[in-house]
Parts: sequence; structure tokens; C-alpha cells
Amino acid sequence: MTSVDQDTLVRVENIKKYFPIKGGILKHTIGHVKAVDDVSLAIKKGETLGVVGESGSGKSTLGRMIIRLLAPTEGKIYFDNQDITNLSNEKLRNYRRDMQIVFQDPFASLNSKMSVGQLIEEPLLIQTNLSKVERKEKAISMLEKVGLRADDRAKYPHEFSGGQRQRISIARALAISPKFVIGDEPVSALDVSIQAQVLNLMADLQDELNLTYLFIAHDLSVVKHISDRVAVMYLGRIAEIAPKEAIYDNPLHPYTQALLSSVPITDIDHKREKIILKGDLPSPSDPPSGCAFRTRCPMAHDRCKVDRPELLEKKNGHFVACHLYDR
Amino acid sequence: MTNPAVLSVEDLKTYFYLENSNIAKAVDRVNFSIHPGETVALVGESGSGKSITSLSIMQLIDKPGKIVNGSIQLEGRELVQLSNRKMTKIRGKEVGMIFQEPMTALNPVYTIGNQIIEVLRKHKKISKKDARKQAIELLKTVGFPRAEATMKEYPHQLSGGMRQRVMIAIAISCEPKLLIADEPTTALDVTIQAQILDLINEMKKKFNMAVLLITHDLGVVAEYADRVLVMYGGQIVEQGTKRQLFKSAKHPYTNGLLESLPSLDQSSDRLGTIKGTVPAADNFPEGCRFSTRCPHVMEKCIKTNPDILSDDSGHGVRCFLYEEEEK
Amino acid sequence: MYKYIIRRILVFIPMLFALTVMVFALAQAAPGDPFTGRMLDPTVNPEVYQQQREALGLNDPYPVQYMNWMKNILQGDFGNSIYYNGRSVLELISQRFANTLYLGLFSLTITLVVSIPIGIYSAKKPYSILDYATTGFGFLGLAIPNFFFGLIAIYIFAIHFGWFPSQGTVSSNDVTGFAELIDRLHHLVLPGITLGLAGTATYMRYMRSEVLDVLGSDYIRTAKAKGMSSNNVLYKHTLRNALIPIITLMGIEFGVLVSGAVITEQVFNFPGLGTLFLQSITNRDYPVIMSINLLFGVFILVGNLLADIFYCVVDPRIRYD
Amino acid sequence: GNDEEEETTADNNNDPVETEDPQDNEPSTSRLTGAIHSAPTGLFNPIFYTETYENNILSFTHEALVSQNNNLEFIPQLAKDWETNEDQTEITFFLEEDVTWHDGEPFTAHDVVFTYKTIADPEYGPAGGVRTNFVEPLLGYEAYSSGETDEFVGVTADDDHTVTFHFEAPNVNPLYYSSFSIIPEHIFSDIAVADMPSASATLDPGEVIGTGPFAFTDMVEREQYILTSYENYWQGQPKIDEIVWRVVNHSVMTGLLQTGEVDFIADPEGIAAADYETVEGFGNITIVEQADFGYQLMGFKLNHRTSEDVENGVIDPDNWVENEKVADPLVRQAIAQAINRPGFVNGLLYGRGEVINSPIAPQFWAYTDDVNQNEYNPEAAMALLDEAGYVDVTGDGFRETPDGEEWVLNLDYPQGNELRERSAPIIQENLQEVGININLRQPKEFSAYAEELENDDNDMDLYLIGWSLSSTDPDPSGLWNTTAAYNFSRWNNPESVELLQKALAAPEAFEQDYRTAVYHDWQNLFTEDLPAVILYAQNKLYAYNDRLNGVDPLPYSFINNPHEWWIEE
Amino acid sequence: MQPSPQGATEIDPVSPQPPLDQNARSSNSKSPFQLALRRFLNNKLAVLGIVVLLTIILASIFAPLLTDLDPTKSDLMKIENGPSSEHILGTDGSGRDNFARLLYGSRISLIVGFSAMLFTLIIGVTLGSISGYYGGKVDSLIMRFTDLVLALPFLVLALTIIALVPTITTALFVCIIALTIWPNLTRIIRGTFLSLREQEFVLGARAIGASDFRIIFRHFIPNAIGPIIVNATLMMAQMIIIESGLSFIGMGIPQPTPTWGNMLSEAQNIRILRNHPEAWIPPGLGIFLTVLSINFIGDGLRDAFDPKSNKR
Ligand SMILES: Nc1ncnc2c1ncn2[C@@H]1O[C@H](COP(=O)(O)OP(=O)(O)OP(=O)(O)O)[C@@H](O)[C@H]1O
Ligand SMILES: Nc1ncnc2c1ncn2[C@@H]1O[C@H](COP(=O)(O)OP(=O)(O)OP(=O)(O)O)[C@@H](O)[C@H]1O
Ligand SMILES: [Mg+2]
Ligand SMILES: [Mg+2]
Repeated sequence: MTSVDQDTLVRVENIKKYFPIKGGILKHTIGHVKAVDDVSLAIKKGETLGVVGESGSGKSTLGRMIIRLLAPTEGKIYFDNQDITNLSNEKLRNYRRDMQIVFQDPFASLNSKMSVGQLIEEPLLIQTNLSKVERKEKAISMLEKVGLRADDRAKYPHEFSGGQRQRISIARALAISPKFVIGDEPVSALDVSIQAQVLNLMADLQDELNLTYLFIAHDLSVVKHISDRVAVMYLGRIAEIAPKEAIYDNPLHPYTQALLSSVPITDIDHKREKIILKGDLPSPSDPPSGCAFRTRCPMAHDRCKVDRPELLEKKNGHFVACHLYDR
Repeated sequence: MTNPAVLSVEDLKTYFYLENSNIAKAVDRVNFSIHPGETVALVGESGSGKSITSLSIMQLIDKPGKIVNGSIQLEGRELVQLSNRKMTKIRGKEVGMIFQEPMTALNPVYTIGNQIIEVLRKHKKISKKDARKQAIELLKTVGFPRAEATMKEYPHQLSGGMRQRVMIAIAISCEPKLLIADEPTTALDVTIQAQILDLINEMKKKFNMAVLLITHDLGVVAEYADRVLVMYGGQIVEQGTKRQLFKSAKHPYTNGLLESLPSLDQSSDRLGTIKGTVPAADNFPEGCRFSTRCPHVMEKCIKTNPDILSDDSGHGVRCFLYEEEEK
Repeated sequence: MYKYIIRRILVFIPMLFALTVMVFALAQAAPGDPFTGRMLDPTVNPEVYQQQREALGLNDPYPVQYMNWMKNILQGDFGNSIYYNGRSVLELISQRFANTLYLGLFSLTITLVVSIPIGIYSAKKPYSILDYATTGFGFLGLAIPNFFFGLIAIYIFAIHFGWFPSQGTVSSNDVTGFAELIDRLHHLVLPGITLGLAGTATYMRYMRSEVLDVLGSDYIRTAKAKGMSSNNVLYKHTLRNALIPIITLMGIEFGVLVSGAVITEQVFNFPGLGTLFLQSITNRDYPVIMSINLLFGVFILVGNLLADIFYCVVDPRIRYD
Repeated sequence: GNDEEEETTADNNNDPVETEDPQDNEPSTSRLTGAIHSAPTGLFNPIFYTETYENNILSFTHEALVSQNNNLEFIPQLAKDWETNEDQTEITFFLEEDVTWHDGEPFTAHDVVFTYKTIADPEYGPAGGVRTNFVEPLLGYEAYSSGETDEFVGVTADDDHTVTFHFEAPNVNPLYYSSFSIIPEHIFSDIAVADMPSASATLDPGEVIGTGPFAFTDMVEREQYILTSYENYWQGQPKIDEIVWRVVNHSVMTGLLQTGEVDFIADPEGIAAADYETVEGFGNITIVEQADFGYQLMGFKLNHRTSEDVENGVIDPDNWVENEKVADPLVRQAIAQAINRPGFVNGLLYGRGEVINSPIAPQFWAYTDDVNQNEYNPEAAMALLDEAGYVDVTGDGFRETPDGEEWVLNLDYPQGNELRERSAPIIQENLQEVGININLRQPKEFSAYAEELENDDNDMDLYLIGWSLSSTDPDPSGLWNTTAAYNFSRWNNPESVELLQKALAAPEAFEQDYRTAVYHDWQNLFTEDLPAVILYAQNKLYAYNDRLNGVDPLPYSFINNPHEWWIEE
Repeated sequence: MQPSPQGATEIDPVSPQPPLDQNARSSNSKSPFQLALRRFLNNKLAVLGIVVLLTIILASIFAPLLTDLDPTKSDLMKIENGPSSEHILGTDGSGRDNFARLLYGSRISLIVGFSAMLFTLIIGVTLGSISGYYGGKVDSLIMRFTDLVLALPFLVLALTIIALVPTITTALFVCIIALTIWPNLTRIIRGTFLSLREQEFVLGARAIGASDFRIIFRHFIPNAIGPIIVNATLMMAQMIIIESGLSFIGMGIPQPTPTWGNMLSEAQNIRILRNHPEAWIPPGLGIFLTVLSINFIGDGLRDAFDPKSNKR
């Protein structure tokens, strides 16, 4: 995965993020939360990579590292074949126009003291040399693009519903025409009918603006709907990554299988056999040895305790980290 | 279903008298009943009145809310207007309840044991020792292998799924006739959701309870419910068996919901959407509550609110389209 | 939790050290010394004072004075008061300490006994007449300067009606046993209420809003859904949670209480640390000023430490490791 | 618990009167309550106390060889008679013979020797004692206090009841030096001088031993100080059983006087002039009004010391720098005449005081009113200023110096005395009315102010201060002699120095008439040269409940022969 | 997926139905500040507080129009006189007109309260925002210092400092108060900043490349301003009480400067308390009403900025 690839927009290699845990009498570091632990992946231009996983599995941390809102503990991040791992805040500012993020909570992610116009114009103000009038025009066009009206500019976030706010967030993120957008669970907080609106909007904008998405969610059906490829994370690691058809039709990793079978589906005629996992997600500060999933895995064997499975390609573009497929 | 209903709700109206002298008609003319051993799902988007319905049943509506009309009968006993003292003998004993937020639903300053023993002693009038024994049994039943140790733990020491199990243990401790589960898994991961819902199902069978399962996830409905009530704007807009709902939904809202759902089994490029947002409870349209978002809206929909009409099979719908049809 | 407490104590030690430096620096920054004020006695030969300054080491360089001071403190010797003609500061303070402590405890007791139930009640019945009365009293209590309240109380209750004594802590030394207790309490009534007024108002408001907050929380709904009676919900489930922030408040309000005591003691001629402190300030009696500063400082630090520890005892969510 | 407490009480009180159940206080115990507004510091030892509040207790418990009467003449107390030698270098006292200390031990001449020897001890000053002026003129003081010898020859016991004071030089006022309260040798002889201030015999009720009519028996520290009659008092058992001093905030004192909780209010403050009418209106209260031994003044900084002198602690008039701004005596007189001193007395003092002109208390034989009066007269003041050449040339309403330069006088004053604080702005107004530009500074905290007054290398021109004087001798040199530390005006007038010396020079000064004449001359000089304007002398107002009888206040103290006080129920 | 140019337009425009928030129903939309203002103006007690406080402020500004008398001018012939036509509230112990002192005293009391609050605010906002924004070492340094100052009771510290200075002027007094009471406000502001630091919208601002400066001034301050204003207001009330308390024990602004505290301290004597209510009730009432109305305003502001809170 190291070759320079013109099609690849984002590439991360072996990145890790360890958050120190302070404790003890003198508040020194007594351990680490291994929020992301050795993840490598690449995202092609124009594609949507979905990331799913349980809460705390490190999805947000991964996303935030990719656009360098967080500095990785280890590893490399390439954007457009440029190494941005160690760029200073100053230099990063130039890259910020190309990568954006939309957050989960439509209530917390907009500064409630700024009007919608100000919110959408703020990135333009920072990243472009557009005049005031141009910014205004751009803001209006963005608002219309996400299905709001021009005169909503003067309003404030509290005057909008969750779905509408998420549209504002999207307009704000897209105003400076980024190439790459991370959606960190952008629809999780929305009602289904609204969720559909936002998902459609995101899909449409991707087509229109030729965007590349990293779409984080815990809802497998949503991820399936929007993604081209899907990565399944478990305890800071990628358990399986593959094109979506491969993941959904032929999941290899026992965790992916369990996850898929747990999702309740609306097809009432189709009775599936459920794999109910035992226990909870272990703590990322003290992950199990060997394979992180082994404590809940119905198929765990001795080797899983010792060896940490590598993420290896099993089929065309279908990578999985499981000892079951080692042979 | 020949045996008499455990719960029957008739013409329930619960209004909130807001400070600006508006009235939020959170629950408006709601009728339904639940039979022993049956799981009835109450679905609807956020703010549609699901929780208020359940709290009305528990007589836990606080100011400025008030049950203004209707009757709620638990095994033939009228609950509306029952004194609070008499109600305390019903809550927890004959009706158990589980809430959405496992993180905050348990009192943080008391041990798990304390909180279970409390309810046992209140309703069963047994000694502390016996209550302790039963509590440990209960914890084992809901899947705590180390029940003794768990008794001594505090809520913050447990994960969300474990807390929800404790909530279930509390809710079923007195073998209630009715279990109300208000979005019991919304805050949990899918794998944990599956555990919890299975547990509820198991308990339902074990104690032959009636379950009112409140959710906004149609997948959950499809997998766990027997009958479904679809709520919108404080009213039930459609009700029927699970099959009727998923196979032959009538109400435009139900249809919209189903279409807007991304699905695991079929791929679709675009999701169906329902335009607009849910109106606020103190600002419902005059006529049909859904009229502002309905693709089939007619003139009379704007002026008058249709009644719910059921066919022989019990499939009811609140829509003029079908009134027409029947005529 | 033990680790947490040990850590808190470890943090406490450098704080204490910094405190001694600050206290010492403050005292040294002041112009004049106890003799500058006293020298205006024409019957006394001023040279005598120069002799005494020398004897007390007031002419030594500051670091030497600090080191000596610290050395003595570590040996439990807080030095001797100058105004009080060389009497031991420790002795002076200990005499008055008990009085201030009784006053503080008495007023805190009144404060808590009054404010907590009323706070709870008005949260239980928000917008009732009592609630409005409580709120009104809260505003009043915070808007009346306590010395002023004290003066009026003296005028009305001590002088006009003669119900309560207005000065001192006891009627006489002859009273002993139970009668003495009653007598002392009798003397504490007016100063105690005066000192507790603002606190009562604060706690009442706090309690009310905390209880309201807790009453609206999910676990209270759970308790109700479990069929717990209203009293059980209020006293078992609500109270303990609502009291947790009150503990923090008490940690903070401790300083306020001490500050209030300085003025209140003055009004009621109450021989406590506050009057001693004020007198020492007027008389430039550094050894006493420094020791009282230090004592209050240690008190507040210990108070905060205790509040933290108590906090983590009542709130199991806080388990520091 | 109760048993224990009763036991300890019994232990504490071996006095049979006190063992009675306090609950049923029989009327046989007569009790008098006095109020003081600040508590004593707790040093109940005549040779060590420094604050006036202790005096209220020591006046009851301790006695001296001599005391003073209403005319300020010395009268016998523990000494029934005395005689001086020819050149007044010795004075011999014959002591009362049946005087006993509170613990029953007899009082002898050795106690007197011991007392003076202690004050002269080298350790006395470092231990905190300040009364060395009583022993300084005694024979051999220098040698003894510097440690050169351990034989003290200043006071000697001729026998158990005869004691002689030996002075270094002929002394005009030997009785003054022998009027110090006596402490018991048998109690203190084993205690090192340095330890006396912290000795139980100094601090603790019951342990403090004197010869006075009352013994200090109990206290609630900072609140109550209880004196019990001494049954074997040499002038007969006091008629009142118990006197209680209560510490009472001055804001409520009069209130308590009215309700009868307090029987008398005396030294040091008495009642406020403003309260006179109120208290009089109570009906059952007698008010005693008498002149105080003290006055308030506004001084002129005639000279300033140099910074070097201040640093070295030197008071050397040769180095002084004259303050041009107030150098002209005419200007000083003008200022004196511009200040409405009668207004202060009538207004601020409610008429309970007196305008005096010279710094000697009017009660003294040395006082004269036959001096330059500098009466309040703004017109005359302006005329004097015109005469001195201080006229307003710029037309801003303020006078300039004769050289036509701006003339602003800085007036400083301390906090701590309410009346004085009130008077400062009034003085400013008064002086501005005659065209003097006064820069009234913010009041300073007292000890900071005192330091500035003393270290006067600054720009102070006018200052306010008050003095309270000793009742024993009118000699003003401690305050006004050129080199006196307290001569804050830095008044340097050779004539004054000469007069002050003359008034104390033997043998002429053995005659009081001679001294009187010299002091009259000096007072005249003072009011002419005017180093300070004496603003007013305030009256003391003592108040006591009419049930108290036998009160006969002295000019300087309310407490006089308290063993003769009695209570009428 | 086919790129469909109509994609965007196909999305349902937001229905003409007014959005959720009831406040938004009016035709012109309101900024959060306008909303807060409206909530504030709907609070009867707060408005009453404003009216009373304004009256007091106006009276202090126009004091020279309301009385011809000089508040520092003594009249030795009229000491502690009762009310008369010339001195409607009588005179004090120096023969100064109580009414004039009341009016001019309100100036000093208000100025002291306001400027002490302002000074405290400056210290508090500077330290609190630095501490809360940057966190880490700077934060712990500032916080340790704050703890240290907080380790001494406010009045004890203030008195100790007051004893250090020989002469207290109004400005110095204000400084001393501010220098002793700043830690409380600093902590509050730091707390606000710390919590803001974790908010997603701040991350969002970082993501668009906003500078620290911009984040502090466009994102932090506007969101922290509510609590800051509320605390500053309540602090001003506290300052006025403190001034009077210190004056009472003789450690405040010295006479002859008229302040309410100075006037009240004359009522220390039962004589004045009993015989001259006209001398002490007005300044007492002045303090009481000012503090009360400021507290009303402060509470009103709190409710306006944070409608969810139920603190009263
Ligand atoms: N700033 C931080 N400091 C310490 N630990 C952190 C921090 N941010 C995240 N973590 C920890 O890292 C782990 C991964 O967190 P992350 O937010 O990436 O998970 P996630 O998969 O996005 O979960 P969710 O679905 O809940 O958003 C969690 O255990 C979390 O507690
Ligand atoms: N305390 C209250 N005061 C005023 N209105 C209220 C109150 N509680 C609920 N409502 C109104 O009642 C309506 C129904 O609320 P309810 O909580 O039942 O919705 P829900 O269907 O449970 O939604 P969710 O899925 O978000 O839990 C809401 O629109 C809300 O406006
Ligand atoms: Mg996340
Ligand atoms: Mg709900």
C-alpha cells in the first residue's frame, strides 16, 4: 500500500492514537487508551469508505486524525500523496480547504451565537480571498444546494430542526469545495425520515461535486446504503475491509458476521439465524492479548490468545484480520 | 387472543400547558390495548408522543402536563384519577418500565443491589435477606454470572448494556403483567441491542407478560413485535399486525417511513423521503397532523382531522384516502 | 480512593508552603510595626522600643526572619504577640478559636437546618406561596449587609425587648454544666443568625435548584416507576444526590463564613478569631496576623480537602485512583 | 459528666462565698458591673502593662506609696509619711504597718525595693517593660541597668517599714518618681525578669497579687474581668462584694447602661459627648463631667530632619531644614485665628470641652490662661496674613507667598479618632475661607502616620495629633523640648529650652511657685511662637447608675477609694 | 450512482411550515442575544431591577441638580440635627448634609461596585480564558495560584492588604478588592472555556483552519459571555456589600468621602440607630435596593442566557 497511486486521495499507514490515562498519586501516565491501534487504509478519489463499529471502537478518532484535528501517536497520513503527518498548524491551514468534517450532533456542532450566513461564510473568509459580496453569493448558493432558502442566512441555528442543522453543517463544510469530507455519524441523531433526506443530499452532492467521503456510522444499513467500501472496526483496529457487496453478502470476520446478524431487518418473512455475542466491548485501555475480539468470538481458539491477526487480503480487495483465514 | 386485555387505553389525551399559554397536545385521542404474552410496538419519530403515552399509563405526567381525558385500564382497573398512593402499589409491581438512557436511569449513589432490593421489599413485603436472595437470582436471570459482586457495584461501574439489564431486572422483579420498554436499546450498540431485546423477549415468555415496546426503529419492530401502533403527532395513525404493517401499510406516513429506511437486504440508489419536519406538539396543523408533509394531501385533510378506521382484521388507519376507498 | 486522598495531601503540602511564603510576604510588606503605633506615649523613652525591636529580631533580613519563623512554626511555636506584650500567639489564638468555632458551627447548623428543608420544600412545591416566600427571603438575605442586620437585631432583640444578650459568649464564669450550655447558646443566637443569614439564603437557593434538577432526572423517574412513595423518592433518591453539590458549596462557603465572622464578631463584641484578627491588623501585630492568616489558610485547605474526600465518599461515581 | 464538672468548679473556687450554688444567687452578694469597650491585653502587672485597659483592673488591685488627691497633690497611700533630705537627693518613706498582700503575706519595704530594682534590671526593657523613666534619675541606675554592677542602690530598705529613694541629682519632684505601684517580692523574686510577663502571677486571675481593696479573681477572657473584695484590706473591707468589668462594644454601651446591665462607664473613653443628653434622659444615671488630661493639636512642621538623620535615628537641630512655608510666626498666628476652635467644642464636642491655648492641662497648678489667646477671628487672621505679605495676587482665591509663589500647605492626619478625623476637613474649610490653600491628604492608618511624623524627611506642613498627659507633673519637656523625640513640630527655640530647664533646676525649682512662674513664661512663649495650635481639650464623661454610691472621682480617674463605694438596692 | 444534475433540486425544500422553535415564529428572526434580551425583558423582577437601578444611577449622576449642598461641607452649628427643610435627612456627626451624602455616596458606592467588578472581570477574563483555552501547564500554573489566593478567606486577605497601605483612596480600594476576589470569577470563566473547548463546534472551527485568535474571539467569547455577564453582575452587588462591610469596621474608603458604607457606619451607635432613623435608613435602603435590583437583574440575565436553569 505504499506505492504512489494517482487514484488515491487519502492514505494512512499504521497510524495509532494512544490517549494517556493519568492516574496514580502524582497523576502520571499509568496507561493508554489505544483508541486507534495500527490502522492502514487508503481511500480512492470519488469513493465513499464507510466505517462501522461499536461505540468506542475508535471511528471518530481515526477520522479526526485523518484530517489532522488530532495528531497521531504513530504512523503516516498522506493526502493527495503529500505527507501531512507532521505539518504545523500554519501549514495545515492550506490543506483544510480540501478536507472537511461533518459532526454527529447537529446541536453542538454549530456555534449557536453565529447566524447561518456567518457560519457558512466563515470557512470562505478564512480560506479564500472572496469579497464580501462573493461570499454572500456563495453562501446563498450553498444554502440552496442543501435545500434551504437564501433568506435563512439571517437566521440562527436554534431556529432550525436537527435535520436542517445538519444541512447547514454540510453547507458549511462544502462551501470551500473540499475534495474530501468526513461524516462522523452525520445522521445518527436524526429521525429516519430526516435521515433519508440527509443521506440523499450527501449522495447527490458527492456526485455533483465529485467528493470523496469517509462515512462513519454505527448503523450498518446506512453505511451499506452510502458506501462503496466498508471498514469494520473493533477496539481500535480494522477487523475487515472490503467492497460493500463483499462485506454484506459474504462477511468473513466472525465479528462482522455477528454484527450483521444483530441488525434488525424489516423483512418479516426472512428469518435469520442470529449470532448473539456474549459480553461487552472490552476496554480500549486494556485490550485482550492477541486478537482483540477473541473474548467475544464464538470461534476463538488458542492461537487467538497469542497472535494478533494481520489484516490480509483474502479475495480481491477483501481484507480480513482473523486467524480463521490464515491457511 | 380471547383472553382479556392487560391494558386498554381509550381516548387518551395528555396535554402540556406551556408558559406562553400554548397547549402541546403531546398525546391526543389515543386508543389501543395489549393482551398477555403479546408485544405491541409503538413506533414513531422523535416527539410523536410515544414516551408521553407510556408515562401517562404510569401516571407519571408532571406539571405542566395533564391527562385531560380518557381512560387507562389495567386488567379492568381504571388508572386515571387513581390516587398517587394507590398508584405506587401498581408501578413497579404490576407494570414494570425500562427507559431509554441506561446511563442516567439508575441512581448513581446507590448500589445495584440496593436499588433492586428496594423495589422487592416495597412490593413483596419480604425480609431484607430474602430480598437479597431474590435480587441475586434476578441478576442471574438477566445474565450476570457474578451476581453477588454486581450487587455491590455502583451504576457507573457497569457498561450501558449491563445497566439496561439491571433496569430489566428491576422492571420484572415483581413479575408485572405489563412491561413498558421505552426505547430500551436506542443508546446501545447493535450487538448489545440484540442481547437486550432477546432478553426482553425471553422474559416476556417466562412471565407471560404483555410488552409495550416503544421504538423508532422499524427493524426492531419487525423482529420483536406482534402488533404495531404507528404514532405521528400525538396520534396513532396506523395500527395492525406486524404483517399488515410491513406488507400492506396504508397510511402515507407509514409508507414514507418504510421507504426512507436504508435496508440491508436490498440495495437502492435513493431513499424515499418524507419532506419537511415533524411539527411541534403545540403547533399541530388544524386538520390531519400529517397534512403538511403528506404527498397525497387533499383539501379536507387541511381542515379536518380524520378518525382512525379499522377493518375486520384490526388493521386501522387514520387517513381520508381510505375513508374514500371504503365508501 | 486512598490513593486519591494521599495525592490530595501531597498537593496540599506545597500549597501549604506557598501559603506560608505568601503570608510572610504580606506581613513584611506592611509599613510600620507594633512599636510605631505605641511609641506615642510621652511618658515612655522611645529608646526602649529600639531595644525591643532588636530583641524580637525585627531588624534581621527577611529570609532570616522567614527561616526563623518557619523553624519555630514547625516546632509548634507561632511566636509571641507584640501587642499582647509577648504572650504566645498560640495561646491567644486557642482562647478565641473555640469561640469562633462555636459561632461558625452554630450558624452553620442554623443555616443547614433552615435552608435545606425549606429548599427541599420549595422545590417540591415550586411556585407555591412558600416557594415565593423562600425566594423573597433569599433575595433579602443576600441584599442586607450582615453588620447592619446585626445592629438592628441588637437594637430590637437585645435592647428593646431584652430577649437575647448582645455581647460576649457567656453571662459569667459561675454558670456551669447544662446551664452553661444554655447560656452559651443564648449568647450565640443573635450573632449566629446574623452570620448565617447570607449563607441561609445561598444554601436555600442552591438547595431548591439542586432538588429541582434532581427531581427532573431520569433516575427519579425510574424510582417513581418502581413504585417508590413520594417520600422515599424525595428523601432517599433525591436528597443524597442534591446534597452532593452542597458539599462543594460548603467547601467554598467556608471562606465566606470566616469573612462574615470577622464582621459579625465585631458587631457583637464576640471574642473570637475575627476580633483578634481585626485588632492585630490595627495594631500591626504581625506574629498574630501571620498566624491567623496561616490558620485560616490551613483551615480552608483542610476544609477543601475534607470536602473533596467527603465528596468522593458520598458520590461513588468519583473514584480517583 | 455532671459530677465531674461540679468537682472542678469546687476545686477552682476555694473562696467560701463562691461555692454557693450560682443558681440561687442570694442578694447578699453585691455586684457592680462596669463597661470597657476593649479588652485588656491580659498583662495584670503594673510594671509591664502598656495598654490603658489593664489600668481598670490594676487600679483596684495595686497600690503605690503615694497617690494624688483632687488638687493633684500627693497624699499618703501605702506610705503614711515621708521626708526629704536637704538637697532633695533622698526621700524616705514610712510605710503603713498592717498592710497585707491578697495572699495574706505582709507588705514591707523590701517589696518597694524589689519593684524598683526590677524596673532597673537590664532584662526589663527587652522583656517588654517601658517604665524605665521612673528609675532613670535614681542613684546608680546606669550602672545597674547596664549590668556593670548587680547592686542596686537607688532604693534601699532601712527597715521593714522604712524605705529610702536616692537620686543621682537633686530632684524637684521626688514624689512623682516614688508613685509607682508596688508588686510583691515574695511572688516574683523567684521569677527571672524576662519571664515575668508570661508568669502566672502576671496573667492569671487568682494569681495576680496586690494590696488593693479588690483582688482579681476570675475572668472570661476578653469578656469579663471579675474583682472580688479583699476582706483583710488595710483600710477596711470594701462594701461591694464583686466588681465585674464587661467588655462591651461602644455602639451598645449606652443601651446597656439604660437597661441596667452596666452600672458604670468610666475610663478610658467614658460616654460620648453626643450621648450626654440621651444618657441624662435615662433618669437613673449620674454623669460626671471633668476635664481630661489631654488635648488635640494641629502642629506646624517648623523644621524637617534630613534623610540621613532619619536613617541614623539622630535628632540634631543643627541639621534641621527650616520649612519656609510656615516659618513666619504671623502666619502661624493667622492660622490659629482662622480656625474655629470654639466651633469644634460647641459642635463636635457638644460643648463638652474647652478651648485651651497652651499644652499644659488646666487642672495643673502650672496652667495659665493669661496668654496670647489667638481667638477665632477670620478678619484678624486675614489682616495678619496681609501683614506678613501673603496675599492673593493671582486672583484664584488663594494667597501666594510674599515672593508671589504658589502657597499650598499639606495637612496630614491619622485615622483612629473619630472627632479628629471629622475636624480635619473643617480645618481645611476654615483655612480656605481666609485664603489659605490646604491640600488635605487622605487620612493614614495610625502607625503608618506615626512613622511619617517621626521620620519627618517629607513634605508635611500641618499635622494633627492628640496627647494625653500624665497627672503627676506638668513638665512639658517630653513633648516640646527641642530634642525631644515627640517634638514633631521640630520646634527649635533656645528660649523655650532655657525655660524648661529652669523649671526643673534645683534648688529654685523645689519651690512650686517658682516653677509656676517659669511655666507661665513658657506658656506665653509657646502661644507667641506657636509651634502648634492647641485645638481643644475634651471633657471626660463618666456615667454611673444611681444605685452606686460613694463615688468620688479624681481629676484623672473615676476610681478613687473604691472600698468606700456601696450599693443601694 | 449516476450523477443527476437535478439531484439537488429534487430535495424537498423546507416546508413553509415554520420551524420547531416557537421563538422563530415571528417573521424576522432573532439572534441569540435578541432572544436573551426578550426573555430578559419578559422577566418582571429583572425589569423592576433595571428600573430601580436606573433611578438610583440617574439620581447619582444628577446629584448636583437634586441638592445644592456639598456632601463634604461640615457645619459645626448643625451636628446630628434632625430633618429640617434645609436638610431633609438631617445632618451627620460633622454637620454634613445627609441627603447630599446619600446622593453623592451613591456615586461612590456605584463606582466602587462597578469598577471593582470591571477590574475583577478584566483579571478574571484574561487569566480564565488563557487558562481554559490553552490548558496544560499554563492552566495548572494559573490554577495553583488561584488556589493559593483562595486559600485565604476573602476578607482576611483584603484586610491584610488594606493594612499594608498607609492611605486608602477610592482607586486603591477598588484595586485591593479586585486583587483579592478575582479567583472566583477566574475559575468560573476557566470552567466555561474548558467546557467550550470540548464542544464540537470548536473542533469544527479548527477543521476550517480558524486561528486561535479567531476561535477565542468568534467562538469562545460569544458563548462564554452569558455566564460572564451574569457573574459580573452578581459580583457588582457583592462589591457594594463588601464596601459597606469594610467601611463599617473602619477599613473602607475613609471619611470625608461619602459612601453608603460610611454613612451606615455612623449608625453603629444605638443613639443614631434609635434617634436618627433618617440618617441610616436611606443609605441602608440604598444598599439594599441596589443590591436587590442588581441581583434581580443578574438572575434575569441568567434565566435569559440559560433558559433551562431553574436557579432563583
Ligand atoms: N480526547 C480523548 N482522551 C482520552 N480518550 C479518548 C479521547 N477521545 C477518545 N478517547 C477514547 O478513545 C476510544 C475511541 O473513541 P472514539 O470516539 O474514536 O470512538 P467511536 O468509535 O467514535 O465511538 P462513538 O461511536 O461512541 O462515537 C474511546 O474509548 C474513548 O474513550
Ligand atoms: N415537559 C414537557 N413540556 C412541554 N411539552 C412536552 C413536555 N414533555 C413532552 N412534551 C411534548 O410532548 C411531545 C411528545 O413527547 P414524547 O417525549 O412523548 O416524544 P417521543 O415520541 O417519546 O420522542 P423521542 O423519540 O424523542 O423519545 C413532544 O413533542 C414535546 O413537545
Ligand atoms: Mg464517534
Ligand atoms: Mg421518548
